[in-house]
Amino acid sequence: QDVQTVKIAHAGPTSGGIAHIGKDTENGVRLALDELNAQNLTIGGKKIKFEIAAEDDAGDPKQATAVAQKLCDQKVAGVIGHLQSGTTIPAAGIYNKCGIPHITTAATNPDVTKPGYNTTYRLIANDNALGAALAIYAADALKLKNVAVIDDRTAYGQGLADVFKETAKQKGMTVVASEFTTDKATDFMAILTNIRGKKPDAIFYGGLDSQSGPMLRQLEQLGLGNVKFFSGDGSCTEKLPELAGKVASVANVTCATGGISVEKMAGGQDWKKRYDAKFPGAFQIYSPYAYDATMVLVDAMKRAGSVDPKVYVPELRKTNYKGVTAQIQFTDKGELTKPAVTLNAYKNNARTPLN
Amino acid sequence: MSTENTVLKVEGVSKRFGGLQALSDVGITIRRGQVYGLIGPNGAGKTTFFNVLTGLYTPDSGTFQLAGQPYKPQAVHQVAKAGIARTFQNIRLFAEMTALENVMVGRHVRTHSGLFGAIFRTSGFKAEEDAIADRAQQLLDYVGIGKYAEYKSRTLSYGDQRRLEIARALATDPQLIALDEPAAGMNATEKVALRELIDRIRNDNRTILLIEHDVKLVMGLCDRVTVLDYGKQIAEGTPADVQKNEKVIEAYLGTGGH
Amino acid sequence: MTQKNKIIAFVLCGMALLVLPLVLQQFGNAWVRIADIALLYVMLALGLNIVVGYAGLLDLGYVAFFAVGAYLYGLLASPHLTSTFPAIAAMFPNGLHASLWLVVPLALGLATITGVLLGIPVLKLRGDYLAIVTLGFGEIIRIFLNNLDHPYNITNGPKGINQIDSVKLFGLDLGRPISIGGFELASVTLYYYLFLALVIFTIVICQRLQDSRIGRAWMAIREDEIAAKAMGINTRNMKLLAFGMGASFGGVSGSMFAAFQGFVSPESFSLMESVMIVAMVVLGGIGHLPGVILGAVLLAALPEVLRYVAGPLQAMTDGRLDAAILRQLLIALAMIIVMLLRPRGLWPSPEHGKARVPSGGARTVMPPTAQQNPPGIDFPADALPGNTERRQYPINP
Amino acid sequence: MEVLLQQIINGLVLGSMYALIALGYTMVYGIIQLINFAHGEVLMVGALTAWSVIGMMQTSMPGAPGWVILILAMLIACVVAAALNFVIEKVAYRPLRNSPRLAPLITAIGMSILLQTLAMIIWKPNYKPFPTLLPSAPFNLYGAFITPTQIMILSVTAVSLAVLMWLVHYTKIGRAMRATAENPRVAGLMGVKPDVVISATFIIGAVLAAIAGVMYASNYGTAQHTMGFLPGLKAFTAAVFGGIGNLGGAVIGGILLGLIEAIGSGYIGQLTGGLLGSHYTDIFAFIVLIIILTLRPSGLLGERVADRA
Amino acid sequence: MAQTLLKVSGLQVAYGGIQAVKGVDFEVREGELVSLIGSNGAGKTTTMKAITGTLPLAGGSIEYLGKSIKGQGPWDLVKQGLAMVPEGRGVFARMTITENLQMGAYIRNDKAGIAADIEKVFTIFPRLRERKDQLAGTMSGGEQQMLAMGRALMSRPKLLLLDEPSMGLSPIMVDKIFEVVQNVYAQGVTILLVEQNASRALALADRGYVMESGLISMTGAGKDLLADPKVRAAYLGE
Ligand SMILES: Nc1ncnc2c1ncn2[C@@H]1O[C@H](COP(=O)(O)OP(=O)(O)OP(=O)(O)O)[C@@H](O)[C@H]1O
Ligand SMILES: Nc1ncnc2c1ncn2[C@@H]1O[C@H](COP(=O)(O)OP(=O)(O)OP(=O)(O)O)[C@@H](O)[C@H]1O
Ligand SMILES: CC(C)C[C@H](N)C(=O)O
Ligand SMILES: [Mg+2]
Ligand SMILES: [Mg+2]
Repeated sequence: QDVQTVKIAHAGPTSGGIAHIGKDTENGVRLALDELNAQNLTIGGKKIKFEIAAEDDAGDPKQATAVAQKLCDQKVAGVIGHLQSGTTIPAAGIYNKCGIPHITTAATNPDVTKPGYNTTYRLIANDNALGAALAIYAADALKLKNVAVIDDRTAYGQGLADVFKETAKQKGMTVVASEFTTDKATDFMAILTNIRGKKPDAIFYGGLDSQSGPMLRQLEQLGLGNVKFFSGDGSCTEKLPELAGKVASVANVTCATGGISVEKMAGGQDWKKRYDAKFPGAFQIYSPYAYDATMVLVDAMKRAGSVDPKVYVPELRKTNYKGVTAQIQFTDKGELTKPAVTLNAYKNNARTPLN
Repeated sequence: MSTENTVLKVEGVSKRFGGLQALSDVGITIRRGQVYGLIGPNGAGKTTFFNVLTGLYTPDSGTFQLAGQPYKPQAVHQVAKAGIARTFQNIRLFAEMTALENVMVGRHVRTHSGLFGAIFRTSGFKAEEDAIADRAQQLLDYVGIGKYAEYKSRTLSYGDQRRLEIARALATDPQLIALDEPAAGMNATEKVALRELIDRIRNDNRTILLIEHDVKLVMGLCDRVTVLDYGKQIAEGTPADVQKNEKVIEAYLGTGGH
Repeated sequence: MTQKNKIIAFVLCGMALLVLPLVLQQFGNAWVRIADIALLYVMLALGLNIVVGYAGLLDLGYVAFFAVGAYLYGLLASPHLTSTFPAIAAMFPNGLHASLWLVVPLALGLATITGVLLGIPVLKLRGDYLAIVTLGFGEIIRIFLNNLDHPYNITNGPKGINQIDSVKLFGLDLGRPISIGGFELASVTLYYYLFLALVIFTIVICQRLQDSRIGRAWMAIREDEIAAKAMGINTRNMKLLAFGMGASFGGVSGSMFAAFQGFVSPESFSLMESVMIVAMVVLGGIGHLPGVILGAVLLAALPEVLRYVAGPLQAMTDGRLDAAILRQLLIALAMIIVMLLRPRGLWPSPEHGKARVPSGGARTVMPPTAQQNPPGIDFPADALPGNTERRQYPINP
Repeated sequence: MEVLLQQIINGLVLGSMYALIALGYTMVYGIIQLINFAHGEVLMVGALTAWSVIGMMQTSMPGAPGWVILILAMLIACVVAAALNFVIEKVAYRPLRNSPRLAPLITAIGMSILLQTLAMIIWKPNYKPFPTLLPSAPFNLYGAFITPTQIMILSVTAVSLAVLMWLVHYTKIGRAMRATAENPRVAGLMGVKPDVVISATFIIGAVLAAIAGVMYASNYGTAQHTMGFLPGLKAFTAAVFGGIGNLGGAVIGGILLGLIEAIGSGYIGQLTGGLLGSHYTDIFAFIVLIIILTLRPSGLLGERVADRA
Repeated sequence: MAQTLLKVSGLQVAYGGIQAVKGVDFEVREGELVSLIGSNGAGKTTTMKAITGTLPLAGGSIEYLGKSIKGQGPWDLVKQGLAMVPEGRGVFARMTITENLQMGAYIRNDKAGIAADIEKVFTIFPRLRERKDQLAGTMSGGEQQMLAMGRALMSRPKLLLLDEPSMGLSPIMVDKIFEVVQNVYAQGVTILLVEQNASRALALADRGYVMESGLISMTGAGKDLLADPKVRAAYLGE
């Protein structure tokens, strides 16, 4: 029996400012492939050995398309990526042309699935779900009235913030201030000072933990230690308290992640242990999704009995897979059917799911 | 000589740098075909006068007439267009361009082809380009450095750089050509050659304004001379008269006997 | 080289360029795509070369013109405007699908105007003051693109504009592969030929400008602005012209980029892009067309080519360095080493003067390239004979 | 009112750090006319070195007072940054002293990428929380808050500037620097060794950058391999703003830029009736820059170069 | 015979492979004034630069105070009493006149002595005193030349190299400069003078050398050279 080598790609920024998040998802894919290889799978009568093709898109749309083209040429069996909406959208078109499926585990902009390609899938809730859930919680459960919104002017942060704003307004809250920063900024004093002047009950931030961490700390410096803080998955990491210097206001944070949190899942704790054993200190946010995405691809291959995208893509659409992150099923646009959203808080500087 | 023959008439020029009155109420009149000398001690304001005349410095006061037409020495490039060309005390050539190209740049004000001509290589453009190159080469030959046409100007020797500056200035078809210390750094023999060149330019019916410290050269070449000291005109007249002027001897010539 | 040899070399070169994508295609479309992008950068570098190389104005915001062209095409050939503005949708019930023949001239015009507008406030500035203002200008454009989704959604903000039409030329959709007699020409290959044509067009224009009254005026300004003025050159207009011409190529290149990618977002127009374009010009050989082209091809293609090389190299480090890091290291080292070895660029302009042959004994020859100086001693580039006192920026701490 | 006061404090603190970085930029520029693109990366290396040192000290000598750790870390960061900048100059800029002006600019860009990549290898790409070593409780100043760290930043800047001004204007080495800046060859004839002076300039610049880096990281609480780029860019802007090559100008430029950013992001909204917001802060800053340079083409304090024709 | 201060033998200097100086021999003895004349581009400045260690030698050797200067930069040589007024003045344009003079005394540490020497320079060139706080860059060509001379004197040199000190000066200033040269010489400073004003330079000189396209073509006592018909034809315009 001969062994067939199958390449599964990871594409994301492994250099530049958010290289750490890109590395994290890459690790997720690596973990999955290692485990799969240990299982000695047979697909379509052949023994399969998986290999990773890891590509860096540097978060740059231009490079992302080059990567996509390269992966098409290489005839990889599937792609996990890309990481950001800005890179995923242009790359999706290229994958679609050459018929290779890709699953993004992080790009949360609703537009990603808008063209309705049968090769594009998303393994997490999109911004619409996350933003809305947070706003509803703020209004209904916490009965907050005035909220200030900050976003980082990325496709992700802005999309999330817009949805939050919209839902908040529908829920009768008042957006007292809209402020903006960038995904490279570290100084938020000026905008926070503005916000302080508006005396909000809560602040919503659309962006990553690399910003929300220092932001929490600076809130404290400005005497805003008692304002509630909301944010999306990009900030909802285990690193957040550390990045915030473990200031008291970490306790004010409520943040949403897609899916159920790793800890709450049946295999979650165990999965995290396996990850940490292999990649100590590297865990950020999306690796469980990348892990699941890999599994979902392989699951489809198994069901189709083929590693040829043309053959297994139809099966991908029919996925019903119990992953670490959720029970995964896709809509005909490639979105999750039941994008679960978990709200989290931080207790003693550890992320804990609410309710 | 009639007033129509006046090429340059400048009156009442003053220029101040902070606390220093570099020029006060200077006026000169130059007639066509003259070599007019501007001399004076170091720091007297000669170069400053050139700079004002050619628009590089804005004067505090003064009226300017070139060939009977008033002109405002404000936009430097318009002064060149109006017909004054100059050389610089510290040579300012286009170092990375060839000698020929340097002179061709000098033709800029007298030529017109634009973007369209350049891109589509119209026949007019080509004709003009040829004319520019021909004229430039002629001028190089004229000042005696024709054989260096293709050399980058920075590779020329000092004396040849001075000549190239003169050729470049001539290329603008000036009414008046102003030379700032063209003989500086030349030995006596080289100065003789320079003197021949300036003479030739004059004989080709051009007007020259000359700053120079070499008294022999000035006295031998100039028709009239103005002497500046501390920004003031202390004497004006023929070289012979000026040379005898007590004030000039004291401030400029020295008693060393020249 | 004789005239005849030159022509032969030229023809061979042309043939090679025409066949290139067909060969590359065999190794994968990714290679052709790399070539396409490289061609776009060649256009950009050639445009910037007019400003930096000819006129000597250091422009660190050049990518702005690229952005202007890209967004213009993006807006006029995508559903974005029709889906956000009902009025526009009403006017164009079939959606906006502006043709290439409209967009390219528009991009050219708009970029030129932008270039001139940028030129106006910076005319008086010299050297690196100019650099920082142009840098600021580039950022201003990017920030506007990133934020003009509010109050009216013009640029769609950080999300960028998607679903941009591919180029359609004489009824041919470059976005789709065509097959001629069973031989398939991939979409990227079709674009290659379009870009190649544009690049050749650009080269011709640059070459012709360079050898004209205008080109000489630019270079005179670069060498000595005061002397240039004294020669009657209207330096203001000439600088504006340089900005405008440079920008126009940027604009056209940008519109092609939008069509090619099908997606534009502000991230593609960051400051680092501008910096890299400057690097292309300088690394190749500033002011010298073949050099600039080489620089652009090299810096545009190198990172992508390294993708293929980095893997094996990585294996040699036992996988300790990952491919992305290795790639960046190599790019950085390449920039440093090339400059150290060839400070005037990889393919600098030849000294157009023939070497000075000592004549008449008394004259000595100046070296063709940078003067050699003793170790450790610095001669400012302008410390030339007869040109002693000209440093542009004396310190004044 | 307290908002304005707070914004002024924010602006001053940010501006002080820009000023420190800009000083290094401007000195290097003044002496070899190089836009040192890698200057921001020196800052980053300084900050990350300090981060490592702090981490090590906190585990090896628990209970040591914060300020002791901070000072030690800062010292080590300065040494590392100085050594680094010294080497960079020697390797990447010195061989190009007689080359066309833009050649070292390209090696500087290469250096910047190289340093970022190396830092990513050494320190991993993730963001690091930078510990607050000074007491974090802010003081209340008429309703505005200022932390001990911020007070430290303001005072360190003031002291650094004073020392530097004195050094450049009233010491022999300062005069040598100015002379070398103008004409290294002639300075050599006076007995000045230009290489030494240039190295000294890079070292001083690096020390200032490292100080700024450590303060930047401890004030905003985070550090990462890309952290140097933006402040570096802003500081370069500030240096030009003030008149490049001019020390006082760099400081004024830096502080003004900080203030413009803080007050700009605070008030653009109000100024434009809510049309524009804090996302236009940079535009605002650049437009102020363009206006000022249009009025004063050599920056605020830059004297018009006496260009004698 | 006085001790040899400077000995140049077989000196060759090249700019990027092209020789500007092609094997020059000459010497300057302690207490002498030696003039070096030659037409534009003959290689005089190049020779001077080689002596101060600013240009590398392509061949030959230079000995100063009996030691080879090989491997020494100008900064080392100044300390040993070698000073030069460079061609084209080379004043520090953005420094004041006083600061320029202080730069001249860079290698010295005696504050009082420096101040006294500055006064001396001011006495020689009163124009400099008038402008002592003006930036040197805004001074006229001639004023800058005076400053450059004064600055070189500030290091109290043993051997002073002057590269065309009279270039661009008014007649009265030329007199002045030559007077100063003579004074300095009289005070025992050894001088190597490069000049285009050959008649005056040779008149002052103990000995002279004539340089032609990178080679020494003639040498002799100043007076003899001045009388030589070839010199008169080539350099004195006769
Ligand atoms: N831009 C300026 N700023 C301040 N002072 C200046 C400026 N330009 C010239 N000066 C001063 O004006 C005076 C006249 O200078 P100018 O250069 O005109 O003299 P000059 O007659 O040409 O002297 P030289 O024969 O030495 O060249 C000098 O004292 C000089 O210092
Ligand atoms: N930096 C340089 N690079 C290349 N060639 C040079 C350089 N400096 C001088 N030369 C050449 O070397 C030769 C000798 O020049 P040098 O300056 O020594 O002459 P000089 O005798 O001092 O002439 P002058 O009387 O004009 O000052 C000249 O041909 C000159 O063009
Ligand atoms: C890495 C993530 C923050 C990416 C983000 N969710 C996006 O859509 O761009
Ligand atoms: Mg003068
Ligand atoms: Mg000389």
